[in-house]
Amino acid sequence: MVDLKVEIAPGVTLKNPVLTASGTFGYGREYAPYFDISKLGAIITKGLSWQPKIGNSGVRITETACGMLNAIGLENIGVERFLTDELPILQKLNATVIVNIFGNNQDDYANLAAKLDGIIGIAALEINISCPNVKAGGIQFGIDPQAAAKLVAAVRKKTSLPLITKLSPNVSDIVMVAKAVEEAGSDSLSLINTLIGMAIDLDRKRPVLGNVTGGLSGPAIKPVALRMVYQVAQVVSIPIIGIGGISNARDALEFLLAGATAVEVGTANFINPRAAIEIAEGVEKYLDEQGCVKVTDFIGSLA
Amino acid sequence: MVDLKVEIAPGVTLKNPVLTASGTFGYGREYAPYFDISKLGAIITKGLSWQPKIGNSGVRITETACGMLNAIGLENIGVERFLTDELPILQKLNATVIVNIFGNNQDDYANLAAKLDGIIGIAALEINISCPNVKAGGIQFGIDPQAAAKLVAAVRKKTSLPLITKLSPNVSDIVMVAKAVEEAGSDSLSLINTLIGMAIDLDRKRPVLGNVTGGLSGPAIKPVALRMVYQVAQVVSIPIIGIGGISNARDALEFLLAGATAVEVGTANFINPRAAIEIAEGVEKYLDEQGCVKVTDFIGSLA
Amino acid sequence: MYLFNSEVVKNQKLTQNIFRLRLKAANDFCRAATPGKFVMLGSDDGLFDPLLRRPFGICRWGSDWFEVIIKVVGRGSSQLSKFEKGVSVAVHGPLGNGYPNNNPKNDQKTLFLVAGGMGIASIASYLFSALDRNQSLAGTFLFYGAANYSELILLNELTAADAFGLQLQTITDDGSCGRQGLVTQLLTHELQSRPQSQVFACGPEPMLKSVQKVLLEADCDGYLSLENRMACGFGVCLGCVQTMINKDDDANVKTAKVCTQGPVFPARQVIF
Amino acid sequence: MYLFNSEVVKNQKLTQNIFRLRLKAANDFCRAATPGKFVMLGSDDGLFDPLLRRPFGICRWGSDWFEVIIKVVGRGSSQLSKFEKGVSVAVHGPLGNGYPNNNPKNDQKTLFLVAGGMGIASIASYLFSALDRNQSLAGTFLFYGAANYSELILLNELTAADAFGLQLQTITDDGSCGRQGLVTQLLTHELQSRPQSQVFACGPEPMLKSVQKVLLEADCDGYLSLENRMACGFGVCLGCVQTMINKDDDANVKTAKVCTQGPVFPARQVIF
Ligand SMILES: Cc1cc2nc3c(=O)[nH]c(=O)nc-3n(C[C@H](O)[C@H](O)[C@H](O)COP(=O)(O)OP(=O)(O)OC[C@H]3O[C@@H](n4cnc5c(N)ncnc54)[C@H](O)[C@@H]3O)c2cc1C
Ligand SMILES: Cc1cc2nc3c(=O)[nH]c(=O)nc-3n(C[C@H](O)[C@H](O)[C@H](O)COP(=O)(O)OP(=O)(O)OC[C@H]3O[C@@H](n4cnc5c(N)ncnc54)[C@H](O)[C@@H]3O)c2cc1C
Ligand SMILES: Cc1cc2nc3c(=O)[nH]c(=O)nc-3n(C[C@H](O)[C@H](O)[C@H](O)COP(=O)(O)O)c2cc1C
Ligand SMILES: Cc1cc2nc3c(=O)[nH]c(=O)nc-3n(C[C@H](O)[C@H](O)[C@H](O)COP(=O)(O)O)c2cc1C
Ligand code: FES
Ligand code: FES
Repeated sequence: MVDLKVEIAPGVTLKNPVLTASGTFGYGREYAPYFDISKLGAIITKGLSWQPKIGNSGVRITETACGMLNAIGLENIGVERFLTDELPILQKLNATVIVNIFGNNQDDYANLAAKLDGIIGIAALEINISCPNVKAGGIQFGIDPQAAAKLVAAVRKKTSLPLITKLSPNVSDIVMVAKAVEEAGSDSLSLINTLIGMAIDLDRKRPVLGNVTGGLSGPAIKPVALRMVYQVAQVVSIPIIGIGGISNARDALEFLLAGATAVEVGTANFINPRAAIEIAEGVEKYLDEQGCVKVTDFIGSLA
Repeated sequence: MVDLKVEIAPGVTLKNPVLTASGTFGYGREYAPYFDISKLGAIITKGLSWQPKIGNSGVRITETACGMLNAIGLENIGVERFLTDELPILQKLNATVIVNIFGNNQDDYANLAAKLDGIIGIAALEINISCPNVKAGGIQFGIDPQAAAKLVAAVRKKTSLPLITKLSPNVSDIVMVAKAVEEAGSDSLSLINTLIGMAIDLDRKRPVLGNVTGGLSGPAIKPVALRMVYQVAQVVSIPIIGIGGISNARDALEFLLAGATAVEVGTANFINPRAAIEIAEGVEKYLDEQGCVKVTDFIGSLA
Repeated sequence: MYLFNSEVVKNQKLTQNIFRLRLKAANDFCRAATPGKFVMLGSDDGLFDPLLRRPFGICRWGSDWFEVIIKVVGRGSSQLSKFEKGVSVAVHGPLGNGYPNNNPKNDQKTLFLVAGGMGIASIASYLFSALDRNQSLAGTFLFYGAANYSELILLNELTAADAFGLQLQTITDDGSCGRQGLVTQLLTHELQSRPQSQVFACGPEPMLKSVQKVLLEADCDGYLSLENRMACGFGVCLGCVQTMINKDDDANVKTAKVCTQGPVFPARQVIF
Repeated sequence: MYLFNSEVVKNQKLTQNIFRLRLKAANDFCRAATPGKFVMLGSDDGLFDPLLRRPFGICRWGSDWFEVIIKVVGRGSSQLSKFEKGVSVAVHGPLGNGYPNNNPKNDQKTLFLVAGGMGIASIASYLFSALDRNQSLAGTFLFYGAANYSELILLNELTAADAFGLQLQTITDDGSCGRQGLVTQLLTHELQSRPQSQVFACGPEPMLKSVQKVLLEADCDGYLSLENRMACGFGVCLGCVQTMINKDDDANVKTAKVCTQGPVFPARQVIF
């Protein structure tokens, strides 16, 4: 039996390399009827902000070729209610929990990090610096390496929790952002968030989404994600979590080969609520069949 | 009957807004057995360099979810042979011809532009500033607004042919590049070129493509292309030609709504050699049914 | 909630673009079905286009099968509509909260069912469930509107429900069957004489909006079944939310997930 | 070259994962077919996964039909292999240049046909074409290799070609049918006694490579049918190119498009 344990950040060893992507796994408990969520490497919760957010109005999702666009607008219940209503349930379900956070400015992030610091039942923070509606002086944090680094450094000061910085793919050079964030003290990186896209309702002559543009996810983006993971893996020494269109065990294994220490399953959870656990089981089966002893031997072993 | 004429650059009025994308339509004549290529708005030929290029070795194409990756490596017969062997055939076929060019540095581009200047049978030049293997001081021209502008200005000086600059989608802010290129004297813009992606052969544990990474095209990228065309159309005043995953008339019409004056059909030509003409006919039929008098009324009419 | 691969038992073409699919299901699934609940259906071919599963109302069910009625409007419905006997279909359901239990006999209330277009698939699930349990439909009215005669489906079965007491009135945009006009006209008219009735409605958003208006004007309660776009169908994508009146705080609005908190909602709560 | 939507006439399962599809075609198409040519096939469902059409050899044809043999190796072949009678399939072809005309009787030459795995589909097109035109196969040898017995297909028809003079030898990796070993062994052996023969080969690249080596060593001409990945099949994507010896300039190499200049090439020219 292959040893599936991976260390995705110093001191954060997961039982296997399959996690769930923020915003695609609710607060976790919604999946409990379908499988034992404690069997996943970790679950990453819907992006949390300080205050609850009601999200965008109008159409929020639409399907595109082998993908989907979402413009949820980061609807969430806010950190306070998460801690009182949701985290205890996740603990009862024995899930390994990583909390995804975002804010409107650097202070928001820092405050959230401080608030979550030391709370039992949180394994790490994932900082979403790639939300299209969060700007640092007109530029998204996720696009400007300096701004990203400053943000990570500020968050770093406020918490002893391991930090995973989630990168945007909508950049000219993701390697620069990755390096900046690594230097600023991020313990790991997760990539990619969604590509910015748009859909048009021809007959109504208007954008499909209430928000005009939205985030593209699903199998369509896998080649871009795989490329970025591969590129970043060549230059950083912190662990990488690969995300983007992962729909089955073979997809997940490709990301591991490219250099990801773990993966997050996103859109696939919507189509099949059991996708993440089936992927975890499939990865195990494949590596067993290959006679692989430790998944860490397999990671980054692309020729 | 709707008037389909569009002016894609000063003095370049096409009979309809459907063109073919460089690298997906050979040198044009390969399609003559399938339909009368003079019926298209224009055909854009495979990217030409000064010298013939043999392209990449190893696997050059692979399919991805609703898309394909290519790493042809810009194989082409060189400008000389194009002028002697191919252009005369295109003229005999009465095709409106736009020539796509690329080089390894600014001089290459300038020389190509000078060489093609004044040649009868060429309606315009499309400058591909987005090829991944063409760099300006380590940065691709297509990624750095200043470098892009300098290149366009240099080409502008060498030719009186209308210039269409073809933009890369692999940038943080395509609007900045578009504006810079407009100011530098480009007559129009075409977007998008391919997204950079990668595919991995799991069982062989190696990249599928000989070149490791490749350009992602096809329906998968349509939402990204549509978004970029829409964004650029809000800020530039020169015509835009939309490209990316256009597979049927409805796709083409969506790009027109978003603000494109014309569209280029790419990958779809491989699947169905008659795709471009069927799209042109479909656009006409739809606009007729809508009672649209001129396609120019429809362009940019997104609510 | 069950997740399984089912098999098409029968595919019956009802109109040019409306198909009735009967699918196999386990007893447990069928026992969990109630009128107004739905399933997410997708192809089982391993291909990614269409990507997401699509929601369809459970229209009728037996002990080991259920039926959906599919109108072809895009690529997802088109694919499903072509599945013939024996084809495997991925099923997730029964999902959501259906219509409240309503026994007109006990409540002594009139029940008005209002269906517009494909809304009939949802409304019919209430009727079929009654028929299949031999429950009387005395005091139940069905107002069923569609664009034209050829868009009216299930007419044989609905007419046969006469015997159970159902009073059926059809109406079409072009007058090709029943009266000419919109289905809400029928409701408005009958509601005048029976303001204390119960109302279940399903149909396109403009129709539901006007049903809501009629209900509010008559100060009558009622339920609307919404059909917002869904990516997941089980409450995790937040794609299907509908703005609702926040009962906790009247000044404020909240969002509700149509998939898990609905698709059937009290008409008063929905903010269109 | 023809572009049309055809219809599956028959889908015959040959092995666990190999299927023989018969498709309708117009007379013109069938007249344009020759051994070694191929078609690009795709689904006609309007969906984008799989996206590109896939190349398959035209294995046999009549006046209004043709057959392909499809081994399931990925999503494209898997989808096609499931198409039953009546399903519409998009066809583009006949494409490429097949095997050169070879009439062993006139040439007084022996013809060695070498097929590895699915290469038999291409090689068989030569044999079927001869059979269907009542042409003698005297002096024609078929060396047919596969992983094991269950991977050997068309054995009945190939054996029946005995009557036309075909000499069939099979070989398998595991010895489960015919000799144990690689198909090139058979070729090497027979070539020794008949060095002036003609050779046609189709199979996986490693096999073709070793056939080429055998031919070069014996200083014998021959033709290889390549199966490079293809996006378009008609010479416009430059995806399928194979490096070739440049006859104009021996010091240099050139590329050839397998789809339009091949898939059949003189063995001497190919650089693997
Ligand atoms: C709870 C629920 C129950 C439903 N029950 C039925 C039913 O019993 N029978 C039936 O035929 N349909 C039903 N629908 C609608 C059905 O889900 C959509 O028609 C279907 O998802 C469209 O998918 P598509 O791929 O064919 O269309 P797409 O290609 O996705 O879209 C085509 C067009 O359909 C519209 N559309 C997309 N999704 C929806 C949606 N969820 N609701 C309404 N319009 C949509 C789009 O605006 C677009 O104009 C139900 C929807 C919900 C939410
Ligand atoms: C001229 C020509 C004639 C052919 N004739 C036949 C035939 O008669 N019968 C038959 O079964 N197959 C034939 N093939 C091979 C067939 O085209 C491929 O098996 C098919 O395209 C694979 O598609 P897929 O979507 O199933 O696999 P994919 O999912 O695209 O790939 C799965 C695997 O197949 C391999 N593969 C992909 N494309 C090709 C290719 N062109 N050739 C070889 N391997 C490939 C990949 O390396 C990958 O490992 C022919 C190929 C060519 C070029
Ligand atoms: C509906 C939806 C909501 C999302 N919400 C968040 C979020 O709140 N925070 C975040 O960091 N990423 C969010 N994402 C991005 C995903 O976590 C993931 O990065 C992306 O979807 C790519 O992975 P996939 O292709 O597997 O879906 C969301 C994605 C979707 C589809
Ligand atoms: C095989 C292939 C070769 C291409 N070669 C070129 C090229 O030489 N020059 C160029 O500017 N773009 C080239 N492109 C990019 C296309 O012109 C187009 O921008 C891109 O494919 C997106 O459009 P599509 O999705 O419709 O294919 C090529 C694309 C493909 C698929
Ligand atoms: S459809 Fe996903 S939350 Fe309702
Ligand atoms: S397959 Fe496109 S050039 Fe040969």
